[in-house]
Amino acid sequence: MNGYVLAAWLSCGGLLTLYALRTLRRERALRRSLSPEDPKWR
Amino acid sequence: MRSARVPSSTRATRALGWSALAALAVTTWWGLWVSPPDVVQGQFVRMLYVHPAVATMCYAGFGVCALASVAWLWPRLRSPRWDRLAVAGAEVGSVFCAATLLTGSIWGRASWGVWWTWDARLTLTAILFALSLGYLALRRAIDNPHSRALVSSMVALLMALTVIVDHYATDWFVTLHQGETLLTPDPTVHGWQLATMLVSFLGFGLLFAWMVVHRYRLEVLEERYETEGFAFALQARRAESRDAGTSGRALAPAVPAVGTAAAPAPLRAAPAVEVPVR
Amino acid sequence: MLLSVRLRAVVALAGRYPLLAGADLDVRPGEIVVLRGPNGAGKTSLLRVMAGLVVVAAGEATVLGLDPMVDARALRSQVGLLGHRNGLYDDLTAEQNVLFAARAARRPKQSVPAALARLGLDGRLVSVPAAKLSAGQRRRVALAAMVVREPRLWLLDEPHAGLDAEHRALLDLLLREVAAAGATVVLASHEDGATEALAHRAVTMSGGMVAGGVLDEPLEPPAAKTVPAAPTLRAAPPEVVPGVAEVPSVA
Amino acid sequence: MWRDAVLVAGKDLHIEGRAKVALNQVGPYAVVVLLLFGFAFDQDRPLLVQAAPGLFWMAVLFSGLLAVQRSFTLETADGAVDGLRLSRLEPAGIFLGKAAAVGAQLLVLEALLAAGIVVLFHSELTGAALLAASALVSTAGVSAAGVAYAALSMGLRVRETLLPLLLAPVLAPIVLAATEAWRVALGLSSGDGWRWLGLLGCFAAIYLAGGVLSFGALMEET
Repeated sequence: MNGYVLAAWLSCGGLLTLYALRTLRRERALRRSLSPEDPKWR
Repeated sequence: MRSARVPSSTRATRALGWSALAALAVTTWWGLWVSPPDVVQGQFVRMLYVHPAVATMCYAGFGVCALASVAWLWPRLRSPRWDRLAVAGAEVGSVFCAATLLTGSIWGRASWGVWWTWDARLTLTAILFALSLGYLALRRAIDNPHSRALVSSMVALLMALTVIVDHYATDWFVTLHQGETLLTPDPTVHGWQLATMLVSFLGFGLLFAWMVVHRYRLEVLEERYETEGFAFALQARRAESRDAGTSGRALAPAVPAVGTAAAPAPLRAAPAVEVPVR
Repeated sequence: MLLSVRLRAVVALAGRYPLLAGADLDVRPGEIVVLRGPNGAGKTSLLRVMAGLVVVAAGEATVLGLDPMVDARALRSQVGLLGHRNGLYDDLTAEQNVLFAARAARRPKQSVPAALARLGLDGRLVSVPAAKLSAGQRRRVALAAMVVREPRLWLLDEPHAGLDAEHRALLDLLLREVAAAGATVVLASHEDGATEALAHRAVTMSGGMVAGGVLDEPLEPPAAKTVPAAPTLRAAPPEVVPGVAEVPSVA
Repeated sequence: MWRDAVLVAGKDLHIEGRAKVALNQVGPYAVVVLLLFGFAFDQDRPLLVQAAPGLFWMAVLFSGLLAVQRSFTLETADGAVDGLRLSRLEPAGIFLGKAAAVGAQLLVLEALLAAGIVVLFHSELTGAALLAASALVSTAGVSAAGVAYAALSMGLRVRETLLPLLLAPVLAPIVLAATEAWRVALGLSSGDGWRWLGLLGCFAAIYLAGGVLSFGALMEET
């Protein structure tokens, strides 16, 4: 396994995971502070 | 490689999330272990399973943003949906753009020995990344939802035009980047490598879709947060005038239904407690 | 006679903060209305909504027979707005500022000297760069720029601020003359004294809402109704007096 | 529309004539930027000659940013923007007027900077036709994009820092193409300079058309 290959995969995977988690965290934070009305995804 | 559990409320996005994870797992497994090293590039070929897919998703993101902006600008089609889709596409696109630059420069370091080359395709992606940062910064700077949507859709169109013209400009620029390996008529990639590459496109494509859906939903929630916050602020403002006790006649303020929100639901603890991280 | 301004439950936003939280107001052509109220009551926002510069988030607004949200550009060219700031170019002289305002409003250049004289700006003052003028003089140059544009709706935010007694009288005379000529004047002001004598009607604003703004006159008066005499200079037209009486003195 | 453009351009240039900001501040600033570039390359003559077009256009980009910011502080300083919004001037006319004023000032600066690179970087100005043509077209592009984005960020809270961030990537292709065209003109690189001029024309057309169509909305209060 080559160092560069690992670096590329890890950095790319890490970046995307971080962004996904950030979006989910913000979504959960918003949903908790809104009233419990069922969200209709238009 | 991705341990994120994918909680989401509706069945469809959960399915989308899990299938994205599955496809990416297969891509990782095939890409790193199963497929043979390339006769020319040796181990570096494994980056082939990340970089092109991520780059394609980057352009897909800005494509979604440009199309949604056109739809928003079209008088008949205008609706907040397009604006939310535009920002979702742009933000996810800029993340993939960052990933593209990252993997691209690592690949450059590996095969050409230098982190950054003034290669046509890299310059174009860098300009696109800078434009997207400008777009996102601009959206954060404008409060009024209507003019924010209007201004950002115009900027998005300008971005798309600039990218298209850049594309031809960079063709005359000396390019070290080897041509489209996959789309060329006789692909120089075959067997395991081709299979892994296709799976990588599938995996990152599903991930891209999943991210856009969630980012879109985040925008919907944010808008509802704004509307509820507004109703809260409206009541506070009205109380201000009643406390001042200025008017002889009782003011009969019919609470106007503002924008899309139905009558604002009863508010629990002051929403300001959980200010969303912008 | 048609109302020149009719606002019903108008809501205007600055981001999420409601500048106006349901304002109602009626103004008739030829009438001078003064808006009173504490800072932050929404007076400036109300003027800007009537000028078609601020988005009406909710409620109905009809100004000079036009809807500010639909035909804003047509409305704006008939409106004159004097905000807290004068809107002058510091490097241009008083005359050049007014000249630019005239040509921008497609008015003849010849009306510029008359407008300047009307505000007591003549002789040396005319060719002094705006930057070197005093606050009162700048105010008068801004007013001259408005005179030269001949708007049908005059919106003034604290017009008397910075003017000495002599020029306040000049301003009052100007506003009365303009109102008598059929234009509509709405001004926001803190000084009760100055505007007491001038205004036909006073309304109070607080918390983004207006008290006593609504006239019981329907928007479309039946044709048979005779056109009420144009409000004479000082004597408040009889049917308006009850409105004024209703407004309690501001604590 | 054209009459409005002439009126607005006349007004801006008149103010510039009286205040002389471009001449007294932006001009010297641009020359200092050139000097700094010179120091950065510490008298490595052949490299300086090679880099002269690029440095020239970077200096133009920076001074263009300043000229555009100056052009809109005129309007926002005392709230003259409301006057423009309430006037009968067509937004497209205002846009073309302001762009023309900024463009004129930039052309004067470019002449100054051209003298600068001849003196400081010892480059001889050959191929004058291509030089002038590409300078003219790229100045149109820079001022069009500059004025459009400045109007867009006029009402915003963070406009001083947002404008450069928004404008730099938009102007990057213009600076790139102009540099290439100048390198060909100065004989520093082979290739067809006129094709770069075509590309410059493309960008200038996009930004001018974009500005004319969208300026009404851009001037609205955000």
